[in-house]
Amino acid sequence: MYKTDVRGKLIDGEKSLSQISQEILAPIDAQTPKWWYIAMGVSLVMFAWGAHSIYITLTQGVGSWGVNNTVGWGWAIINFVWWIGIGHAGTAFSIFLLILRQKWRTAINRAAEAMTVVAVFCAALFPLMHMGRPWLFFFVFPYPNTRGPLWVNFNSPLFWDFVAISAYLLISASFWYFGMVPDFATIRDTTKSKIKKAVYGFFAFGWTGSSKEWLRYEGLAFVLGGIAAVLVVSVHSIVSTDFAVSVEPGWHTTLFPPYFVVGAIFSGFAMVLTLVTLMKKLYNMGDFITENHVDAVCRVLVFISLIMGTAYITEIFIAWYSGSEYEMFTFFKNRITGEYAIQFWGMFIFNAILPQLFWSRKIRRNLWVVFIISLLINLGMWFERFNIVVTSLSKNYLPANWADYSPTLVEIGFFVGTIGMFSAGVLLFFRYIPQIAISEVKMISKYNTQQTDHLKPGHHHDYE
Amino acid sequence: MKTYWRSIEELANPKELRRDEVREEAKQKSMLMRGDTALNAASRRDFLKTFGFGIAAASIVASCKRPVDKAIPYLVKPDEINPGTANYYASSYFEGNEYGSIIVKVRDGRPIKIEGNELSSISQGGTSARMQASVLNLYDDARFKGPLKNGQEITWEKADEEIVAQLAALNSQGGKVVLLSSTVISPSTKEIIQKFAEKQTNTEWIQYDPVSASGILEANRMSFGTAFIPDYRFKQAKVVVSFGADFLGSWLSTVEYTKGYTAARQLQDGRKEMLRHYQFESGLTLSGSNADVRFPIKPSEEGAIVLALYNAIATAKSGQLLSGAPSSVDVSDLANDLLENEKQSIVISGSNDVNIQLLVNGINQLLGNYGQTIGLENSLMTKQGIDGDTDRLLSDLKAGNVKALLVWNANPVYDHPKGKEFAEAIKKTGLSISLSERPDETTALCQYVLPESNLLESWNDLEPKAGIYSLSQPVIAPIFNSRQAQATLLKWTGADVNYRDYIKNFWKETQFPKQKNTTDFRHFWNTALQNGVFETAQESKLTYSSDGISQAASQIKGAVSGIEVALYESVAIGNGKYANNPWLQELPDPVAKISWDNFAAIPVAYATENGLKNEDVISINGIELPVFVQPGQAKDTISVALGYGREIAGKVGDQTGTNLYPYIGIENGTRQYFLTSAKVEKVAGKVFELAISQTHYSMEGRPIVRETTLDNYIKNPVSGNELKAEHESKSVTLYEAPVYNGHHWGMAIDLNSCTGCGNCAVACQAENNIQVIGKEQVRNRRIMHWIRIDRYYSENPENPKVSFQPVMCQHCGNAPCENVCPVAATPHSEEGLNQMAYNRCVGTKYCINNCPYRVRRFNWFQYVKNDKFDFASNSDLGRMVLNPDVTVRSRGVVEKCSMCVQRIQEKKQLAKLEGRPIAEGEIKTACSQSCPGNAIVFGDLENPESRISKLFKDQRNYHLLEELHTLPSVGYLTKVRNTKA
Amino acid sequence: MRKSYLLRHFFLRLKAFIFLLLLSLLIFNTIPLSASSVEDETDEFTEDHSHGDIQRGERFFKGLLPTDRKFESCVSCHILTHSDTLNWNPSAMDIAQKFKGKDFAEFQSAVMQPNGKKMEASHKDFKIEEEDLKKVKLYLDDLAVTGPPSTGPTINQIVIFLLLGLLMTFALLDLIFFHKIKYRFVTVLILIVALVVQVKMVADAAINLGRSQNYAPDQPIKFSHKVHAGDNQIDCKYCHHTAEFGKSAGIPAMELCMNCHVLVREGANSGKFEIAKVIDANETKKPVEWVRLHNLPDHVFFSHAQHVGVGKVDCKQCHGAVEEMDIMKQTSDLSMGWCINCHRDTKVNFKDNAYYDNYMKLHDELKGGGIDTIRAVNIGANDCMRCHY
Amino acid sequence: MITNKKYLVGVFNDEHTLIDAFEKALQKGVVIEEVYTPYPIHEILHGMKNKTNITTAAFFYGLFAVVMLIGGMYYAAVIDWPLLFGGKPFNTFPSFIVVTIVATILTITILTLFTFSARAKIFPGKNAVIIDVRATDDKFIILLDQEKMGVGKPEITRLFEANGASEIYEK
Repeated sequence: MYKTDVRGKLIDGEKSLSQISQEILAPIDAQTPKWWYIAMGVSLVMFAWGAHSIYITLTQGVGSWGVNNTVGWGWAIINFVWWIGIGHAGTAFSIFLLILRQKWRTAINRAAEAMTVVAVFCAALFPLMHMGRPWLFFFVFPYPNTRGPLWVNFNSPLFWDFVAISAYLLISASFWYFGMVPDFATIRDTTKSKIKKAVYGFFAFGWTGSSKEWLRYEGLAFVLGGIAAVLVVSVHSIVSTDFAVSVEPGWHTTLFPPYFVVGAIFSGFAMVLTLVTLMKKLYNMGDFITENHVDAVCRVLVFISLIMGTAYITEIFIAWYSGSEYEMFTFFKNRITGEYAIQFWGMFIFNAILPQLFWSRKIRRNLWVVFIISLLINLGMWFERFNIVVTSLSKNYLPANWADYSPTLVEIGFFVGTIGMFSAGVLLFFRYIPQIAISEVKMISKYNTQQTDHLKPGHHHDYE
Repeated sequence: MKTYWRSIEELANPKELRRDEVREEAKQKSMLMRGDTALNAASRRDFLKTFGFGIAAASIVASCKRPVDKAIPYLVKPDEINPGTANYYASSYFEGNEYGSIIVKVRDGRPIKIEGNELSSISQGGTSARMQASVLNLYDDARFKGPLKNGQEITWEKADEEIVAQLAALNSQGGKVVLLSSTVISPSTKEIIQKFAEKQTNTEWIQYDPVSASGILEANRMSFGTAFIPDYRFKQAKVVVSFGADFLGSWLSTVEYTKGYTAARQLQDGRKEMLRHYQFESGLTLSGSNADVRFPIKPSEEGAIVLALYNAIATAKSGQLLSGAPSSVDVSDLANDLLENEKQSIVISGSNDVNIQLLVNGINQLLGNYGQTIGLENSLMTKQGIDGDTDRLLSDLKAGNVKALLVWNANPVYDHPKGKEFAEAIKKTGLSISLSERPDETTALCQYVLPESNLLESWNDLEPKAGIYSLSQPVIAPIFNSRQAQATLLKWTGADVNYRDYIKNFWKETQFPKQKNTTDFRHFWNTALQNGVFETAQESKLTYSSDGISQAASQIKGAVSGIEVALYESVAIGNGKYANNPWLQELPDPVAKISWDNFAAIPVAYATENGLKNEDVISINGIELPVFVQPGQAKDTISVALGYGREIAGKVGDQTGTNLYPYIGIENGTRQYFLTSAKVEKVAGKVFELAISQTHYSMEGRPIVRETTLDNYIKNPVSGNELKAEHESKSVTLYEAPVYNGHHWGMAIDLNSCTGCGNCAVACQAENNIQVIGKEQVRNRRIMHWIRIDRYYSENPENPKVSFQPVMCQHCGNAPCENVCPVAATPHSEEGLNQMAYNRCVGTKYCINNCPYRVRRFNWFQYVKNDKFDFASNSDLGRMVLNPDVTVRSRGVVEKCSMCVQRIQEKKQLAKLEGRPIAEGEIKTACSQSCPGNAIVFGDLENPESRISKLFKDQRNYHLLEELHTLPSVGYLTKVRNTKA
Repeated sequence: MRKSYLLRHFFLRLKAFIFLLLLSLLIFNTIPLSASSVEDETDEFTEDHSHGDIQRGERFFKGLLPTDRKFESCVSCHILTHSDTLNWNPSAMDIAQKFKGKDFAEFQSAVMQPNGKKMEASHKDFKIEEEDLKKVKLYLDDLAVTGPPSTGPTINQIVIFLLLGLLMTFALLDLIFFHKIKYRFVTVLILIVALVVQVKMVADAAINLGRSQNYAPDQPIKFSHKVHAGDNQIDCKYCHHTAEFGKSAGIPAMELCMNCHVLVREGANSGKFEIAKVIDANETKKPVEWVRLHNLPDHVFFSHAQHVGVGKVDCKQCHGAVEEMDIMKQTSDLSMGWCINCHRDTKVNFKDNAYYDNYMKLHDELKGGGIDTIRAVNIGANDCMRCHY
Repeated sequence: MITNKKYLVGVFNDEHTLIDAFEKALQKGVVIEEVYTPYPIHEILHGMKNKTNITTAAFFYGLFAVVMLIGGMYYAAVIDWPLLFGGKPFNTFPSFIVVTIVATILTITILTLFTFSARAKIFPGKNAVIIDVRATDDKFIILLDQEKMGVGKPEITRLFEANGASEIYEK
């Protein structure tokens, strides 16, 4: 059971259930603020650059990127893994904290899940555009055909990846959506606008809140939660097999699946922290997302950061311990030192050392510092992927093939475009969808008072 | 995928149809260029047509209907031509002073591939990269489309009429006519020229070679009384000493020398002896990188070293010592080695200095090499130009003594050191006629251009070495309105005979009596034509005299201080005649691995001292050149390739690199291919991008090229390859070894025989429709060559050991690339091939990443029919060289070596039709067929009797990156160096 | 109130939209056909005849003149579309092309003095005024230039597809907003059915992309395989003689046709008209431009030698009952699956061909009784690189 | 006060009063038609005695998916068209497991969603039958069918009022 005296209050201010609805729905009912338009404009400009880059990629070919016959994967795959990692936060929040019965997740999980869906969309764009002939992407799908039929290669990690990503996208989207159905019903029933009533009413799928519905809803949540827990582990493990199954030095390691999963959760939590600080400040959700929430996420980050540091050191140790000259070269001459050392140390400092600052309660409570560190962790995680993808490829077995890689404007534009897409998606989420799961917050509002009497009626203002 | 022929009409009757089409295309283009008024008038209707077509196309797309393909049969089908079946014709290649006997593959009327003719004792089935690429010259849009007068089209009849009239007028006045040609080795042509000279009484014929062998010719004239180039028999030599002669890369008859050299160095089938090769040179050449002992020297030091060697040998033979400048190198070991191998050594020099060549002759005479390893009978004829002749011609031209100048196959304006003076002089000459196939700097100044046909469109007979004859026959009718120069000269002499009949007659009179096999001339002629070669025994009565040798020694100058610039012919571009050939431009230099430019190769130490790095720009005597830091470059020297910086060559060759010909010095009447006391400065802040396709030099201590020395090899044949046993003992697998039912194709590459010349890369390019991608993309490390030659340096960067290793798809039994393809585009075949189904590929590039050898290539762009890649495959004409048996890959798919599966399929089918097993050596891949070093052997590993199975059992055999347990079907035989212990 | 207004408005818009849609399709479909007539407006026939003459000729040809005739109108035999191979008579277009450059006298003699049995039978008792015939000639000359009349646009798949899309949109809107239809399952059913039909249409279209089973284009000559291979029993490989050793089966050279047609100048079906084209081609040295039927994609390498020469596959197995085809058509769909599945079934004559001596392991298995037959697939016939390289 | 209205509606302000009233009503033998709450309350779900087998269904969906997926992959890779990849055997079972896990999850999700949709009648386009709009906001509603309440209306009204119902009305 949740112990308020340990973790602090989950909702600040003494709020009635109705107030909870009103305050959470305030951004939807209110006028769109000016900054929203500005932010949306900036996002769309970024997105337009990305769209232009995609246009160039589609019309001219992947040759417009900086990748070459030695470094076949570049920014696109780095960004793919990075976005997928960020996407992990939603699922991890909802599922792990659900399983661990962490009540504080309720204020954050909606945002985290929304982030997941948008991030996975961004992520999925990369492997698609990265294909030489993206219009034939459906070849990856094992459908009956008139070629014999010719099936696909079930051994290929990319095929696993394809299945995993599509499953992930579908499952996280439905998980997110079904979580919102009762909230949509709340909007339908509280709003005064007819259009909103009709639109949100449609999306509420006829929800009334009857016990029959809640019963099955709980059942569904149980099933989805249970299987999504597997997904949290499986998706990034599978993404890691893209590397781990290959023969490249620096890729071919059994550490990758757990390392990737933890790394994904790490970057996801960092991105959640970024978003949550924004929500807190921009939308005055401070009462629902209290300092205690931020604190809890920071504590988790400290823990994961230690795992990350361990993973980095393990990798290096194993490279030495294996005695393989190719592995040793990759780690000692091409990562720790060498022309990509900046990326390596960027990764190491931002991911393994910087988060250790969160041991200090003072820092955990300073929203600005938390915000900046959360951004730096995401940068560090990007460096990690760069480190894995590029260093291994650029200098592998035969030195005659060694080649450098640097991105072109098209690749950079594509990445910026997905950031624009992500922020536009998040902005739409802020504007049109309840940022916090209303029914869940209402449910935990009873834990908000001293736990000794938490089953007694809480006192609240009368409904006017 | 791309269409490679547009319809079966080409298939059925390509010659005529294509020729007409191409003529039409050319006509349209020239009309467009001149802004023809008729064309303008027609523009409205054209607009309507285009408009109508646009809508029709839209409607086709909308209704998803396929365009209708036509199938047009022959009217009368020639017996020998069956659609879809290739015909092979023997012919000969002689371009840019390089000779090779070739077989031309003609598919549906189009020559598409050149292979080596195994019947020739000269090229012995080998080719050079330039011979392989020459087929593309045929389909070069830059070629002249018809005769021109002052740049205007003219008919042949009119041109002939005008010229004959002018010549007749000159003849009556006794005006001097000069025929300036490159070396002519055609006996019948020589006779025609003689006949022409008989008619045109005051005619002088001058042969001119841009990079001449004047020094050797003059020296031999002094030593033997005749100007000739002797027959170097590398196969019989035990020791070879080369002073700056890149006999494997560019010196005289490279294919022949490579054949002999590698034969004398190969250690297969238990052979335990091997030629030892010493090389003195400034820049690191192909020969130098294959040498066992290499001395980096300045070009000016060479004479003194040769003299020292002469004296060292003369001392031992108690001969007369010569006095001269002192040597900077101790040659006593070398002299001892030579003395131990008397009559079994060859000493050569690439210098054009008559004095040095005289001393070299003296050394060879002292060692008794003449008549043994250096033959005097079958002298090499491919370079006849004497430098003094052209200088005399220039002064004659300037003085106005020459009334008419006929330029045939020569481009002095570009490649003569006094090119500019030539240009001025030609402009002033009363009658200037060019008989050139393609536009160049000289044709641009001639009044008449009477285009010659390509060698694949021409008849010819050749005598590359005395007594060794070969024939050329046309394999396609002239694509453009061209005529052979011989036919033109015949016409002007008034002879009413076509050149084919002339040759036939000539052979009936001269060659037919030389043989006793047949009494039927028709039979003789047909056999000669079918074989391509006709060889007769020669005798020589030449004797050596040491005249002039002591004077030569006294004229040898010592080394000069200051930086010297060595000028050399590059392996790919040669003297620059075919600078417009994109295959050659894209072929990386075997040593520097740079394509598309010439550059200043500077020593490593010099670079560190002066803060220079690759792609910086330096100015040498005012010429700005990009820098390339070349390990092995001799101290105080810089090497720059000739043959670049063409101004009028075509869209590919124009302005590629810098022309260094004008900087060639003339000394003692011969051109010296180096500059002394050069002024070198760094051009600050300037960067010139170079298309370097291999940027890392070192093997990083990895067992990639495994090597040993001969001594160690004799003691222990496994020497250098000890790792293999270790790797095999450690190879543990969960899976059963792959099982092959019928065939298992494999390839063995003898690293001892591979000289790194790059012939295989171009042969593969021609066979497999590999696209040219241009400088920028090569620089982006996206070169498409399916077979690349990795070059590694080891030991001292000032004079490194060099290793070459051809790497293509290894067709691994446990291929890492196959596992990771999601769409099953690259599974393993039942015959052990790693297959690549282009049409299934979606382009994830995962296979590229997971190939430890990085032999997979990606089509980053649409390289065919794309104006951004305006090389060979952007015009219908250029695309005619494509092999119809190989898919032209579209954008976004991965491609790689297929072990020429189309050839395997063809021969298998033939064997099945004939109901017999495949014969040993019947299937040859493009790279193995024409390898001048016989380094590549292809065959069936399932057949225990096959050559390749034996080579795989050789103790030198190893696989690249064995430790990864990829089980390659390609094996390498360790490299053995013959360094003295 | 508002709801029904919206609905009505929507329907009004819908009607207008569908109308515009159909109109645009109509225009789109007619343009390409008229374009061909724009393109070739040459100026060679402007002098001594009027547009009215041509019209009169056309009406005569089509039998629209109210004159007494004892014979059929021209068009009843010589149809107007470019060619129709089921009708053995030359089409109007064919005739027009043939007599385009020739003068009237030649035309007249051809029509009035029939040459050959077939023509005699049909042109018997022709009594046509010279004036009329002249106008017919004018009309035909005009036809040769302007091309055959355009056929009306056909309602194609796209319209059905778009209509289904509209239906679905409406059903969805009704489901969300209007609730006009009482029984919800009707809307849902409409949605599902429309979706399924659309998916099926897309899938079929996708599979058929690049396929052309039953492709039977008009050929420049009404060549009948039935007459040659069926009635006259000519062996396939007489004409397609490279089939056994070449990659392609080969289309006979015109010279080969003349082996027989130097004598056979008149056929039972088409009389002299079609055979004359072969003879003409030989005389004018312009080979006939046949329309190619079997078009494999460029990345597929098929060899007749392997199948006919080595495998002894009967031509009919792939090309169907050619001897019954007046109009040649593509019988098999030539899909990859078609090849693959045949390879799976086809037995290999393993023992009699010495080439297969290489396959020691399989021979041992055969002897040992481990397997009883070798099929093409067992010796790698389904490897990618057998056909794709 | 006899009306022809079908339902009796009790409105409560919070979870605790609702549970009290609900449990007491059940003890009295009142037949409760339905309870509408803004969030799930376990006492109510338990007390309504409805049962859901959605979890069991999900299990069988999973079982079905596993069998179909492994069977399908085995058929495609081993029986229908075995292709050689990198020297591996045709039956690369460990590879199949990876795909099976993920695709099973996907199958379960989709089928369970449909089951939920069908059983709970929550689907796009459904018109909500709303008893009291506040039920999704802050009120807790007990709905009784006047004809089948089992206990008299006055008694129930009293019971509800006594246990903190803020409002009782008929509908």
